[in-house]
Amino acid sequence: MKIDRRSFLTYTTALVLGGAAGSMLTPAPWKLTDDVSIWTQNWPWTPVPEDGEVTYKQSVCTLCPGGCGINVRLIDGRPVKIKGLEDHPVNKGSLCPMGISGLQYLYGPSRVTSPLKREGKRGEGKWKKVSWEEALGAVTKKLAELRASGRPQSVACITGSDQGTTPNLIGRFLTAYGSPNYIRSATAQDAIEQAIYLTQGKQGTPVFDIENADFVLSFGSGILDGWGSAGRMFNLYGSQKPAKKIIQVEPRLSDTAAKANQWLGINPGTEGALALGLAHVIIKESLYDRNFVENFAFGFDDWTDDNGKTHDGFAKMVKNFAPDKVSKITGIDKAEIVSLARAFARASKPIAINGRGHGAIPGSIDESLAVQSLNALVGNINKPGGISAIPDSNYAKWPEVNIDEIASKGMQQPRIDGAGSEQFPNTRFLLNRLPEIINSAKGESPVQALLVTDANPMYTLPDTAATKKAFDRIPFIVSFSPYMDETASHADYILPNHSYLERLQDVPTAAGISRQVISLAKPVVKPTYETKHVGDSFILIAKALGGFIENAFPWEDYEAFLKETLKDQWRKLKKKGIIEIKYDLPEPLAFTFNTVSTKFEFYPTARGSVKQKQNSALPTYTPVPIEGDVQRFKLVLIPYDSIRLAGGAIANAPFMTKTVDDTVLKKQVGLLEINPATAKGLGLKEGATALLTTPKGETTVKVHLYEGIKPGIIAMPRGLGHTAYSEFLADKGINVNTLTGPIEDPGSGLDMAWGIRAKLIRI
Amino acid sequence: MKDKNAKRYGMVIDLDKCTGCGSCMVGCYSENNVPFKADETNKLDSINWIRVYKITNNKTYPNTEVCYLPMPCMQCDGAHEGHSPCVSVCPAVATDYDYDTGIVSQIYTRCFGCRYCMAACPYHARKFNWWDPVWPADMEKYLSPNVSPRMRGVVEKCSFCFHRYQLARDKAYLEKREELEENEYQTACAEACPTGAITFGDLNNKHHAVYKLKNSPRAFRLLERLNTNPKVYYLTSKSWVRKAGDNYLAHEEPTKIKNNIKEHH
Amino acid sequence: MNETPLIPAGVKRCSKWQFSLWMAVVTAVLLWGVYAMYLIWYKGLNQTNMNDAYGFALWIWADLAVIALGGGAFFSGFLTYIVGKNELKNIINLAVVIGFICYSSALLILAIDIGQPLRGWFIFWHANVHSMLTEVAFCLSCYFAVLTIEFIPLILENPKLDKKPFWHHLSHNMHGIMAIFAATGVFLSFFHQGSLGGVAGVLYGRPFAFREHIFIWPFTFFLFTWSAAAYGPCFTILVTKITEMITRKKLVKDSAIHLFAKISGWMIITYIIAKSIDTIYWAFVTAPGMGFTLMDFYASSTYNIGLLFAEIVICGFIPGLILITKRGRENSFLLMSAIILGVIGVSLNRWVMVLQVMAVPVFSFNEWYTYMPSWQEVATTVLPVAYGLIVISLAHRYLPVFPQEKELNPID
Amino acid sequence: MSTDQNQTVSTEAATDPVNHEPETNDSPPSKSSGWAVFLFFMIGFVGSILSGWILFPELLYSKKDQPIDFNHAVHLDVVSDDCESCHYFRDDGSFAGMPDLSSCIDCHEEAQTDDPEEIKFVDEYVTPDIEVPWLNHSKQPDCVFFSHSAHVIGADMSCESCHGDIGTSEHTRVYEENRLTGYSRDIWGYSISRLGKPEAGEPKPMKMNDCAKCHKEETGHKGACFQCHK
Repeated sequence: MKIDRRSFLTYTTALVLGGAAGSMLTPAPWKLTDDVSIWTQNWPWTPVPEDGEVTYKQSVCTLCPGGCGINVRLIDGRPVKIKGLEDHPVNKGSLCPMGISGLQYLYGPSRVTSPLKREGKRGEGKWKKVSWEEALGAVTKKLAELRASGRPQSVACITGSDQGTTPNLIGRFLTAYGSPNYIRSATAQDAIEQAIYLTQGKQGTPVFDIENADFVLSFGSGILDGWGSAGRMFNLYGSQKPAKKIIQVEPRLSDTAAKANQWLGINPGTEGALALGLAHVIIKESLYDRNFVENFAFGFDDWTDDNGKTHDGFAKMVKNFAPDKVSKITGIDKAEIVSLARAFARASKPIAINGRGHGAIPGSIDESLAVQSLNALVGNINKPGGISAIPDSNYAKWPEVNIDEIASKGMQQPRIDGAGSEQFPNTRFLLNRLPEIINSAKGESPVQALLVTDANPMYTLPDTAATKKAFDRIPFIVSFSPYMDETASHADYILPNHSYLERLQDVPTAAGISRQVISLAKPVVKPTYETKHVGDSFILIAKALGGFIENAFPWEDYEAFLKETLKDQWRKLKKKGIIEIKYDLPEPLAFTFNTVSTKFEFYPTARGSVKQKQNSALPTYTPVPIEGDVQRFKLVLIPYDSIRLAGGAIANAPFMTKTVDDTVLKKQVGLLEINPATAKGLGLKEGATALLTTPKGETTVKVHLYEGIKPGIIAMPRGLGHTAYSEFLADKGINVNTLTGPIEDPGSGLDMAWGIRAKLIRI
Repeated sequence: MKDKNAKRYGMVIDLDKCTGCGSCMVGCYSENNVPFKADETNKLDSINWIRVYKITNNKTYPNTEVCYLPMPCMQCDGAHEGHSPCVSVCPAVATDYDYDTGIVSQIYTRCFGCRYCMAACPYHARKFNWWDPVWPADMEKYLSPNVSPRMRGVVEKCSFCFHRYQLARDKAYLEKREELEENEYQTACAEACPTGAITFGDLNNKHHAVYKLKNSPRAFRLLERLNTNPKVYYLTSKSWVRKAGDNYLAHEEPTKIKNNIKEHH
Repeated sequence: MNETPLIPAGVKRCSKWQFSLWMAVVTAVLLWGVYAMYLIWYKGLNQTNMNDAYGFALWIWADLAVIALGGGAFFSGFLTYIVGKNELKNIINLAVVIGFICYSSALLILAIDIGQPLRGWFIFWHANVHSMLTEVAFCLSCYFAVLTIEFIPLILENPKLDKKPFWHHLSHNMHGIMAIFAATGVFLSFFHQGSLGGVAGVLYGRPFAFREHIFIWPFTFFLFTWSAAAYGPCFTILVTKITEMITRKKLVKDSAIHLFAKISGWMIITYIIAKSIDTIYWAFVTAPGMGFTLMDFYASSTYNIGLLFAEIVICGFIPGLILITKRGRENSFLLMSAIILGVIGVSLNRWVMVLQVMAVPVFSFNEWYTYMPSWQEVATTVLPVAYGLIVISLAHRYLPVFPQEKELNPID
Repeated sequence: MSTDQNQTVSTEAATDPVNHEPETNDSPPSKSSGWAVFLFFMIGFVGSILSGWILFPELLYSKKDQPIDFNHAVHLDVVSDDCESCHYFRDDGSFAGMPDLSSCIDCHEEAQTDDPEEIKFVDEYVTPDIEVPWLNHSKQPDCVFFSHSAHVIGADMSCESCHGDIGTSEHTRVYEENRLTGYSRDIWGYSISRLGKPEAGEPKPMKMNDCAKCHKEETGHKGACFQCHK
């Protein structure tokens, strides 16, 4: 057998053919075909979750102040699902999308996984991982320096809440350190609290007993868009009797407006006028609660003060708000106003509430007072189904702080934000004023070191550019955020807190609920990363600072502090997760008030400074001026809130962003809502790109034509346009705060802006 | 194949109660290991087992009305039970009709991604895995072992949280019970809905809430005229919503249209 | 290498260099397609612009279209071997080559189109007999095997192979039994052409696609088979004419062409009448029963009523009438116009039965769905065209595809 | 190659190719003889059959030992007389599967014998509190929901009916893993051809066909997909 090239080919072919034929008679090709397909069913890059034993842990959601109970499902200790806690008094099992997305706040690319020190320029995103010792040491050193130079008051701390032990621990720290500048982010709750204080003389958490009301008149409150404790509001809506009526007054057909029995499209910012107009009709037609008004209220009729000077009463003042006039101001039909007033007054338990959208912006005090007056007219104060206030939780007990001389001097300095000053005596925190004060300060910034926890002012404050400018003037910024948010990304040091599912925290009653409930948020999982409870960080800093400050913190850690704070209630709270302090309405004394007149004050005498300026403390309606020249900016931009977008300190989880409609966000561009008639005038079609300009800034948007918005008004959601976090959130749409600015309420100093003038040009 | 004890699980969604909050979607994502991408704004490549549509009555301001319409898989029975639009077209039996529960399955490891079922489904309930699923930065840790994550190249859809039925059955076996209680098997969306707009149960069981609700005068189903015979019912008190749920000629009134398909029992 | 022995006897072919250049150009296009195919297999179907609303798109259209165009193979086989139109033997070789190209392309496209190519065999192993797609896959594969068998004798007629007694005898014997394969192919084709029509027609959730049924088969089942038989020959004739144009030779006698064209014409006319009846019944009975008017389906600017007019009148009645009249089909301009319109018509029909089905919104509150293929989809759709050109070029160069070539082009 | 006007012309006699009887003498003499071709064919044929049946299974599976050579017989004898004392059902009806350390620790806080495997178990796992990474021969793919309670309680099946006589084994078996799929060989079954039945006492193959076959026999139908898939 001679082998040359040709026969070699032939033999090889024969060999291969024989091999092929033979292999067909073996399992190999068939098994391989099957196994290859099984390989595709088991690709190593597609995860296989580990199975194990199912357990549940109960806790409280602290992603917002709502305080809803959660039930976390775990597999071998690994949390896999969050649902509402069925028997929690706040939410009764209902939970908002953010709460359900909770596990995406536990893991994910936005988490800060260890202490970080800034390397590059601020906001550049260059960080160096440092040890806790180094990070705490650096902060301690800076704080010690400022104290040594006699300026402890130049340290400010911005927090998300002033209720509960963690904020109190931080407050205690600042007191011992010597700074009065504990600044809490403001919400609509501040304005409502102040209105309740001015009318009822009560300092406390407002209660809206919607559970027992049968007619809810909402002046723009997004009760189904995330206002209050979202879980509670949804649960109420779902379980309400059909007899309950919801009337939504709002320029835009929001989710709440869509579900309301009636939607009244109003000119934005004129809600106060409507409230007074309704009062006009109610008084004119004598539909008000005579018993309450005559026996338990002050300032309804004209009255004479100690000096013999006669003042107009509320009834006289609202004579100026006849339906005709109010119709012109609000854009609501006269007949609608009259019939609404009658329906409200004739309902057995009507309640009027305010605070636009989620309640991110406090709004004008006059407006809140007008709404409170409306509630008083129907006598629905301190009654089931009405409005009241419960005292701030006072369960926290700890030893007095002894402070040294430096601290004492520092504490005597006026607050940088002007809250509590003669100008704004009834306001406790004015974060909105801070950027302007820092920016206009001559010489160095009054804030030399800023500590930020549970807040993201670089994102949430209106006029982002001014905020950034102010922050750039602060030499030292420390963030305690567990996430790389906008403020954290502009900090010098990040001392990451545990995420909410990893940390222990007491959660006091949320606004609106008529029961005093203290819940305990318990860690459902051990900390995943090198993070530290913010309370522990402060205790460690205090100990490192030494002296009186150290002495103010005799506790080993936050848990010890919490235990001692709660004393005998600790065991019960730890066991049950909730303590409920029964808050019984003082029935026989329901209509006693702590005001000067001991009555409900239609004429809020405590409104000192305003009285001098306006000659009357009555909540009259003066249009809230908004920024921008009418000629140049023909449209009005209003921010709106959506339950699918978190506009606050904690941003959207990827799951929430995934639910956002393509009429709100398309690729990376945000959509602006505009009435088709207005759009037509501007030559804009659905999805068209346009340049949106306001006095504060400009941005490129797409337009979404929506019949549910008043012509001439354009709306954009809060919660988009993040610049930090991760690719799942950053650079999507525009942060509406970059286009708006704060407007100071002359009475309270709080931000009362509801919109801004704008123009839209097709590009 | 059909057992005399067979169930016909179904859902009743009260559109008057739905506020469009999206909790059902998020509840579903977290229950069913639904992946997410950086950009989910193209709703045609975004995996949603239940999607809430926002529909309007097309009237001008201020007479505009909005209704939210959550749409899971309708688990269609078809003209005769088991003849769901998608089941009959799947060339590889990757989707089948379970006669014991009335649930239309989707088996990701059998599916080879021809997408014929997607073409067949008028509700767009079926979603394709155009991408490999990725859970970044430890997010894999929150995945549930009760639902297998899907690989790229296959179709997925709402399963009425069938794994919960499996788990509930496990418990029933242990306790030597034949039947499940109504609350033992509930879908994640029904559980997540904070206003209780979604009711789930056995449509054939007189004691289940869905039985009564589906016979409400407010009840209707989507695209009934196509004879898909869905097991998801909707309740509305608004005539325009009912009309938007199907197609009608100019002279037709929804309530007067007789359906030639009767639901199965 | 001297390739003379490879070239059939008595015919002229272009120079090796000319041929190589042509092949290089086409191969470049082919490689572009292969690269796109690689991307799709490696990275997945996210490389396409398909989406959840367009699960079926360009590729499924291409599949349906090439199979309809390849329908000349089974129909010419039917006419030649079963009806006995011997004249068509002069064109049947080309019909078989085109069929082979079309069916292999269809299989390749299907392999690209599925999300999990490595599980593709499930369609056979785990077959669901109720699915039209299962029927398509089985018949397509079987008929492709038949076409391969029909192609083999032609390959064996290559002079070099023909010299070997084994291959020669094999070829000879295969010719003998070709009628059986042709008959099998015809049988298979009737089914799978129909089941491709059934793919759309059974979608009762899609009012645009759904048609009434005869037993288990929707009307589209019959219309697809009919239209493939009617329009397939148009494509065979078109390819013949193009080949003649490029080679600047007459390859098939007019008598064969005219006969084929005439039969095609009568098939088109009868098909389009049936199609019209189907359309009228659908527009006035089926669709209104589901709450749709005809114009609801043509309410978009892309998919307007003009498409229906184009399909039925311009690409239906007009080519049909041209081809059934003697003067029409014997006028070369009219013949060319008719076969081109025919090819467009059947492609258009397949397009609307895939793409428009996806585009039409079923919910009153949904918009029309739009779709534009990605370059990867286009490239992989062009790939079979390049592949087809290569196969036809090679076949023409080395195989006696046109039996009448020598007679019509005697070498001096 | 001819050069006339860019045209390649075959100069051979133009005859009908079908009827032309080829002149075999013209072709170059074939140097490959028939029997040699056949021999090579058979070498390929037999070689691939042998490698497909013998070599292929060897290559397809990797072999691993269990971390501890566990003695089921001793445990069954000493601890309890049924499997469920270690492989128990949880209260929610789910099956716990492989016991974790907490089940072992009562007896094995310290080594009870001088068995080197026990000592290794105590030293390497119990003392440092590390779970034993047992290799599960019966682990089903992720897409499978297998209900032990449906089979063991519902259908009153014994453990042995699927798992074989593992309870009486004194040593652990070698774990064989399919290199492509990552699954235990037990799922497919030990016979590479899947012909024949497993010996008494051997674990049953657990591929879907095996499940379906038994379901068909026992319940009359194969069952719906969702009966066992998730």
